[in-house]
Formats: sequence, structure tokens, C-alpha cells
Amino acid sequence: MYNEKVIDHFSNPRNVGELENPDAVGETGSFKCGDTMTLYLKVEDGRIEDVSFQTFGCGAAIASSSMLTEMVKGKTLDEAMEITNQDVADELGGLPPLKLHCSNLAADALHNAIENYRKENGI
Amino acid sequence: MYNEKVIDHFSNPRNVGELENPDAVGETGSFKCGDTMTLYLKVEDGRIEDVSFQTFGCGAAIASSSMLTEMVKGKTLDEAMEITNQDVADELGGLPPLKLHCSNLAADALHNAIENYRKENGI
Amino acid sequence: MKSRQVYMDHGATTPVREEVLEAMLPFYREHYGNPSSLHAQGRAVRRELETAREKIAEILGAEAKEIIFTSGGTESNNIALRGTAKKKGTKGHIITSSIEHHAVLDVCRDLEKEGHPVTYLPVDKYGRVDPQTVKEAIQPDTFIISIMAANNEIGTLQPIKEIGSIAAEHKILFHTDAVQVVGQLPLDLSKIKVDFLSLSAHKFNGPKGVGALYVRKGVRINPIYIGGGQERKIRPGTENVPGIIGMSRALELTSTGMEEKSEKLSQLRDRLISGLLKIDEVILNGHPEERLPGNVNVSFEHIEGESILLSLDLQGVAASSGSACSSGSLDPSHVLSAIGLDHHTAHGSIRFSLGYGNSNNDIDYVLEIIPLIVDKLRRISPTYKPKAI
Amino acid sequence: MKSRQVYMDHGATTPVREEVLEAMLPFYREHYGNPSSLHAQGRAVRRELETAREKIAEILGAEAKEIIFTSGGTESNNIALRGTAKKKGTKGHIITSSIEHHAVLDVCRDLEKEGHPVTYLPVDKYGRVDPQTVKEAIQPDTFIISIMAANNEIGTLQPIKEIGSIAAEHKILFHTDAVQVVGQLPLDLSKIKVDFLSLSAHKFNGPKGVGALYVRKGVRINPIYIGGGQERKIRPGTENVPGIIGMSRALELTSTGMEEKSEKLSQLRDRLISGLLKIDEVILNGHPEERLPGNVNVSFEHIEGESILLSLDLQGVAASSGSACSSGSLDPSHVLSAIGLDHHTAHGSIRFSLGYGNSNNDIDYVLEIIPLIVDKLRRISPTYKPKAI
Ligand SMILES: Cc1ncc(COP(=O)(O)O)c(C=O)c1O
Ligand SMILES: Cc1ncc(COP(=O)(O)O)c(C=O)c1O
Repeated sequence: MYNEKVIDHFSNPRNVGELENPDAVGETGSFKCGDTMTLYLKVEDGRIEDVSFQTFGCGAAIASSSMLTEMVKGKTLDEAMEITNQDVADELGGLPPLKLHCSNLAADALHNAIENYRKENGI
Repeated sequence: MYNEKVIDHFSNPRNVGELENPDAVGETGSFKCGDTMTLYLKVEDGRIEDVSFQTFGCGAAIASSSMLTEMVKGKTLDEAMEITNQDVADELGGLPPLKLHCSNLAADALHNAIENYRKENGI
Repeated sequence: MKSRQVYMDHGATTPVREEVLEAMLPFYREHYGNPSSLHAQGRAVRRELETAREKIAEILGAEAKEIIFTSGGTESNNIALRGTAKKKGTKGHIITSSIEHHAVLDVCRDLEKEGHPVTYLPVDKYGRVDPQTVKEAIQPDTFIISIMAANNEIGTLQPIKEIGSIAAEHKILFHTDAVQVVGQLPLDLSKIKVDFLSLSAHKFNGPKGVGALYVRKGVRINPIYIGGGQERKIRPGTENVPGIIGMSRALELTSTGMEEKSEKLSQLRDRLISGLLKIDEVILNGHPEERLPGNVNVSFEHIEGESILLSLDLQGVAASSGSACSSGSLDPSHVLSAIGLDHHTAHGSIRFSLGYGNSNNDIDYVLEIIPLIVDKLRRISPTYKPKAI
Repeated sequence: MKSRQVYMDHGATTPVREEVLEAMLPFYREHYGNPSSLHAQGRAVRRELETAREKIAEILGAEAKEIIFTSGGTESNNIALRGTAKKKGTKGHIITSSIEHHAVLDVCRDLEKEGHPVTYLPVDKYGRVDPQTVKEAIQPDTFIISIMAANNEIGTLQPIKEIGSIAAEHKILFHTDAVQVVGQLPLDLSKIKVDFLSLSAHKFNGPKGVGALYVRKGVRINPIYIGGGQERKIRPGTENVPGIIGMSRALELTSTGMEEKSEKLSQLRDRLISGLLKIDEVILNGHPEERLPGNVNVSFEHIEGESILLSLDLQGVAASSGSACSSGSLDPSHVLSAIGLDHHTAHGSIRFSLGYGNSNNDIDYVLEIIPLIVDKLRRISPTYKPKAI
């Protein structure tokens, strides 16, 4: 069902947990399927210095969360805003069709975090 | 399906064919299932001296016809009138339930022959 | 007694080929998972199930998603007809033929009772439906036409290509019961306008209790059985995995070199037919050319089918009959009546259905014993008068 | 990676036992005849088919003619409910529970749409239907009650004896979906007032794609599929002979020494349950005592079922989950909702279903790996706060 890369990110998720004193926090939840994700960001000079996540969800949701954190590290906020859920799924080498919707939380949480950061910092 | 006795009477039917100058002929036919039987009798002193049959019908019909001819030989007409289809089936050692109706022609043909005989001879 | 065993009842069912059984066995043993399960056991089985679907689809000239697995021909026919009627919701007109298998005919009668008018098309003396009569029977509210690809008793092939085109022209759904054809003749669904096609594995050396319904892409039907999500909800219930794998393998085997095999079977058939017709007062039922490669159906005048069957059986030959006494019902076959046989002649009909494994020797054997059987039974018959010699 | 293979998904399906397969093989090979055929081949098969029917009937405390062979549990359920409604002809009231398998629940919903009012009885927090609620739900036009013998997800046994008596008192037909019970617990139909009972072979180490419906003597139903005369016309179509033979053998095997086997299975189950409950924030779903000997269902708070399944799978353990993400639908199991679990808890549910072949070693293995899996996933979870140590 899942490819090896997905299994790898699920089995050894990167950047798990809560950052201390994060510069921004983003949240998202699929009301229907019940998955939720929280994303933590450290931002310096408009760049994502550090990132971590916490996810309640299926294998696809966890792997997507982990994948996203790898994708955004070092990116500017503008660049990060352009990452879509599809990009995350693609970077994972694809997800089973029925599972695609489960990957729809990672980019959403990221965008939410960036928006929160900009709001707080008046950008 | 059929027991050995039925198979024997079917494979080696007794008293097959037309008697020459029969004293009586009986006929019966199941309009529905299409079986027909003709029975020929030689009668002497109120006793069945000889008997033969011709049957268009299934295994059960042929075996019943053959069986009946063995049962009636030597019997008085009165005795013969008492033979029922069930007697024929019993004498064969039983027939499959679905096939019982196919044995319903032999005794009928016999009774028809005897009735014809009595009518013709004013008995 | 039984000097030899000759099986000539392939129209009723066929033996499972050893290669088919071999393909099935792993799915009773190691691959026992439920294809709906997420774990490795389940996923492995799902993969093989979908491969089987693809294989069947490819052989039939269809797409995998057009194949719905069922429990056999009866179920496929029922789903196609009743599922379409249920989907439609309102009453409408149905066209079928008077010689369909009971699994079509009796469904139509049932739908008729529920308020769907049904036209039962007549057939000619060979058992053919004239496409022109289909055209003429079409009403403004006709929603489905169901004509079998070949008749199971007399083997007559129907002009389903023409009928399919007529149906398509009138935007009417077309179902064909191809249970007797699949495995005997090549079929390319990409070239025929069919919306539903029924097939059953045990007719082509696959296992009993499994079949398929082809449902053309885009055609919507309602399920009859409801439950899980299997088979796109058209046929829910845990899949008969070994059966499906066996069906796929059997179809694959039967389809390899099919033209040649059909040709060979037809030759056997024609030898048997011409041998039988040498006997006095024997009639060939069905079409002389447009017939299933394996089907021989003759009527022996003056004698009754079941007694012929029984005699054949006592000598090791398995065949079948359209006689009332062999069916358990009292009426002779509706098919033989529809082609105009009178009761007596219909009662004397015998079907020899040839298939994989039958040889010239089998034909020789049957042709050797049948004249003796017929002669013996005719001697008992009240209607037979031997020709003066 | 896969150090070991442990199959704990017997509620989904079970492996076919080698003895069962052995009983089936002759019916793929030498005994391939159609049981409806008159010839020796057909008759031999008919005999064995009827012997299988008698064996199954005897084990269930029924008569042979009360057993109808079907293609599985889904079909049995559909025939019982829809066949009864069809026979009745007019609309009437139906009583069922809110935790039935979809093959009952969705049929009821379909019948409801067609105008039959349906009462879906609630269950208590253990998933039990209170017989009193059945009694209260009865209307003057109630014609059938359908309550499963045991739930497939949480394993709760229902008081079918009491419910059967209530139904009988009110002259209402009673159907029970016993798909999960047959093969796990003894059942004696001569002692319970049941009119219809569904079972499916693949749940007790028999083959997939075959099942049976018990129909009490004297109870009349209409068929759903129509066609030939097989199975007293209630279920026409060429019989799945090898499947039926396999089902009969499997039932025979599973029924020998069943009390003892159930007892052993319950012990395994209870070991697994108590081991799992040692983990923090784990809830047992279903009834603590009145449950299937093989069923364990727990919710792990803060984590999602599919990710637990996947982790188990990566370590060779096959289980199942009521989480939305594992079912393909978006909602969590209707059963878990009916017993009052909130969405999050329902999503974290896992069913381990034990069966023939599971050992104490399997339990040890699962109890060894599951705390690590749960711990790891909880570390990722946004809602989990580890207890202060
Ligand atoms: C033409 C035709 N349709 C349908 C069927 C029914 O198939 P099954 O017995 O597999 O349900 C048969 C065979 O009996 C058949 O010959
Ligand atoms: C309680 C219950 N009823 C019905 C079914 C359906 O049985 P089958 O998949 O054999 O059609 C199942 C199994 O899936 C079940 O657990």
C-alpha cells in the first residue's frame, strides 16, 4: 500500500515534538476523519530555522507531517507558503488514492503557522 | 437414483411388444409428462394368461411397465383390478420421489385393459 | 458394465483443470487474507485479486473496472436485469427472447409481475432471434434488452453484434448471457456494443460458485445484495478469492489458441452430428452452422429422453436431456417448444455437450452404442413402426 | 523487519485448514459433475452434497431441509431479510439493532427507503441489546426482528435466546446473523427460537465464498435471485460443491470438542486483554464477559488506529481497526459510536481476533511489541501528555 519512503517517514519520523519557545505555531484538523496536526516554527530573518510537529493520524498523515518538516527547513516564509499538500505527497513518492486526503493536513498546518507568525509580527 | 431392481427391469424389460390377437388392450397416457403405455392381455377363465406392454417413457415408466407384467401374470381379473400404482412402485423396491408420478401409468393401463375386456364381453 | 467413461455434459459443468486448481491452492493455504484487510496478508491477496481482474478484462477486451465478480451465471444475470430495473426506479419495457436460460427468463417474469411489461421474442426453427424483431419490439420506454449469446440447450448462436448495435442506436441497455460462449468462442467486448455480459467459471474448466458480470464503464446499476463495499458495492461480501483466481486462470488457459481449439471441437461435433443423423428418424435441433462448437442436440423420435440418458449412463456416457422427466418439472424444455417441436419429439431430445478432453475415440464410442440403445428403446415404444426392409 | 508472523484477524477471515482443503480436492478433480445432472457423475455429487447438508444440520441441531447453501454471510443476511419482506408483499415494521453488520443494517435501510418502518435499537455501553427494548419496540405490524448473535467488532454476545422467545411469543420472525459465532461457540437450534440464521464458512477455517442460511421448517420466503431449481429455489444457480463440502468439513472440525476449544481461546483472549489494559489510557471495548472467545477490542487514547495497525503490520502482526482511515470511509465504526465512544477514542480502536492456531507465544509477542508501538506513536501525538513520574 505505502511505498518505502512513506514507511520510512512513518517509522522514523523526523522533527517530532514541541519546540521550545517557537516563533509560530500552526494547527489543522480534519473534522471528519479526525486527524489533527500541530506545527512549530523557529524563524530567523524570514527563514525557517527549525521546525517540529505533533500529529494524531494515520500512517499517511504522520509520514506527510515528517516529510513536510524536511521540506521546509531553511526555506524562506514566502517559499514555504508555496508548498502544497500535493507537493508533500509527491515528495513522498505518492500516496494511495484513498489516503490522499490524509496528507492534506501538513501544508495546511504550515500555512496556518506562517499566517499566525505574520499576524503576530504585523507582516 | 434408481435401485438395482429398477435398473434391471429397465435394462431387461419383461414381456415387451404386442401380443397377437390380444383379448384386451389398455391404454394410458400422462398428457402432461408425455408418457404413454399400451398393455395387451390374454385372458382365459377370468385369469390373465399372458401380458405384454409398449411404453414411451422414462426409466421409471419402463421399469414399472415391466414390473407390472410380472405381477399380473396368472392373476384373476378381480385380483388384478386391485393392483395399484403404489404396489408396482413398492414391488420395484421404491422409486425416487420425483419419479413416482412416472410409475402411475402401469396400473392405470392394466385397469383400462380389464375394463375394456369386461365391456366387450358384457361382464 | 461401465466399459468406459465418456463425459459429454460440458454444457452442465466442466471438470476443473489441474493447472487451474494449482493456481487456486496458494489462496487456500498461504494467501488466506481478506482482500479488504490493511495488513500485509490482506494486501498481498488484494494485489492478486486485482491482477486476476485485469487478466479477465484483457481477455474479454474490457477494462478491469468493468469486471464485477459474482457467485456465478445466475447471479450475474439477476444483477444485470434487476439491478438495472432497480436503478431506473420507474417501470419500463423489457425485451428478451423466449429461449433464455431460466436465470434470465424467470427474472423477466418476476419483473413483469411487478409491472414492467416484457416482450418475449419468438425464434425461428433453428432457435435464432431475428434482429428485425428486436427493432420492431422497441417501445418508447424500453430500457433493457437481454438476449443470450448462445443457447445452452440447442447451442444456437444469437446475432448479438447486430442486436447490440440496435440497442445502442436506441440508447437502450443491452445484456447478454454469455455463460455458454465464454470459454468456447473468442469474444471481444471492445468490438461489440454490450452493456452487461454474464459468465460463469465452471463452464470453462474453472471452479463452481464463481462468475463475473461485465458492466460497461459509465453504466450505473443498483446492487441487489447490500452490505460491505466489495466489488464497487455492486456485489458485496467477502470475495471468493480462490474461485476468482481459478476463474482467471481457467479463462487464460481456454483463451490461448482458442480459434484452433474451437475449430477442433467443431470437427468433433460435426462428426457426432453426422453419425447420429444416420439413425432413422433423428432430428438435429438448433442451427446447422451457427452453433456452439461443443453442442450437439438431437431428438430421437418415438423414445423418451430420460430413458436414453439412463441407457447411456449405464454404459458410462454422461449427457443431458430436455425431457420433462429429466428436469423434475413436467413440461418439456421451453427452448424445444419455442423452436416448434411437438411434445413427443421434445421429450426425445438429448444434448451431448463436448469440451476440453473429449476425443475422437469418445465420438466413436457414442456412435457405437447409441444405435443399439435407440433400437432397443424403440422396440418398447408404442408409436414406433420399423420400416419394412 | 518481520521477525515473526502473527495472524490476529480471524474476525475478518481465517486460513483454510489442510483437512478442509483435502476434503474439497476430490470435488475439483474426480467429482466434478453438476449435482442436478442425472448421470452417475451428477448423482455421486448430489449424494455428497446432501450428506454435507445433513452434517451441517446435525451440528446445528437442525434438519437437512432447513439448510440453504449460499455464497456467504452477506447473501444469507440479504435473503433472510429481503426474502421475508418480498414474501410478505405489503409493508411492515422491522426491528434490528444499531450495531448490526452492514449486510443487515444496510438492507434494513434499503427496506426502510422502500416503505418498511425500521426500529434500530440502541445498545448499552458494552454493546448489548436489552431484550426489554425489543419487546417495547414491537408494533402490530412488526414482521421480522434481526439481531446478531455476536458483534464482529467488539465481540459482544447478544441475548438471542431471550429475543427469540419474545419474537416467538409475538409470532414475529426472528433472524440472527451468527457469522461470528458459528465455529466459535456451540449453537443448538433445537433449543433457540430462531427462524433464520446466517453463517459464513470462511470465518471458521472453511473456504471463502460459501455460507448457509438456516430457514426454519415451515417458514416461507421468496427468493431474491431467480433461475434454476437449486436450493429449493431459494438460492438458484449451480452449487459451489467444493465450497459446500469444505464448509461442512470445517464445521465438523471446529465443532469437535468445541467447549474445550472455546475455553482455551477465552484464556488466550483474557491474557491479551489484561496485558493490554496494563498500558496507560487503554479502554476495553465490548462486554467484559459476554464476548466472543476470540475477540479483543481496545482503544488506545491519543493515537489513531491505522497508524497502530501499520506499526503492528511492520512487525508481522495482522489485526484490524474501526478507525475511519482504515475503512476507506471517513466515519469511524458505527458500532464504536453506538457504544458511546467519542470520535477520537473510536479512531484509536484495534481489534485483535484470535482463532485456530494462535498460541500463548503469539500473545507474548503482541504484548511485547505493543507498548513500544503505543509509546512511540503517543510521542508524536499532539494530545498526549505523559503522566508525571
Ligand atoms: C446460458 C446459461 N445461463 C446461466 C446459467 C447459470 O449459471 P450458474 O449455474 O453458474 O449460475 C447457465 C448454466 O447453468 C447457462 O447455461
Ligand atoms: C457479523 C457478520 N455478518 C456478515 C458478514 C459477511 O460475511 P461474508 O463476508 O462472508 O459475506 C460478516 C463478515 O464479514 C460478519 O462478521
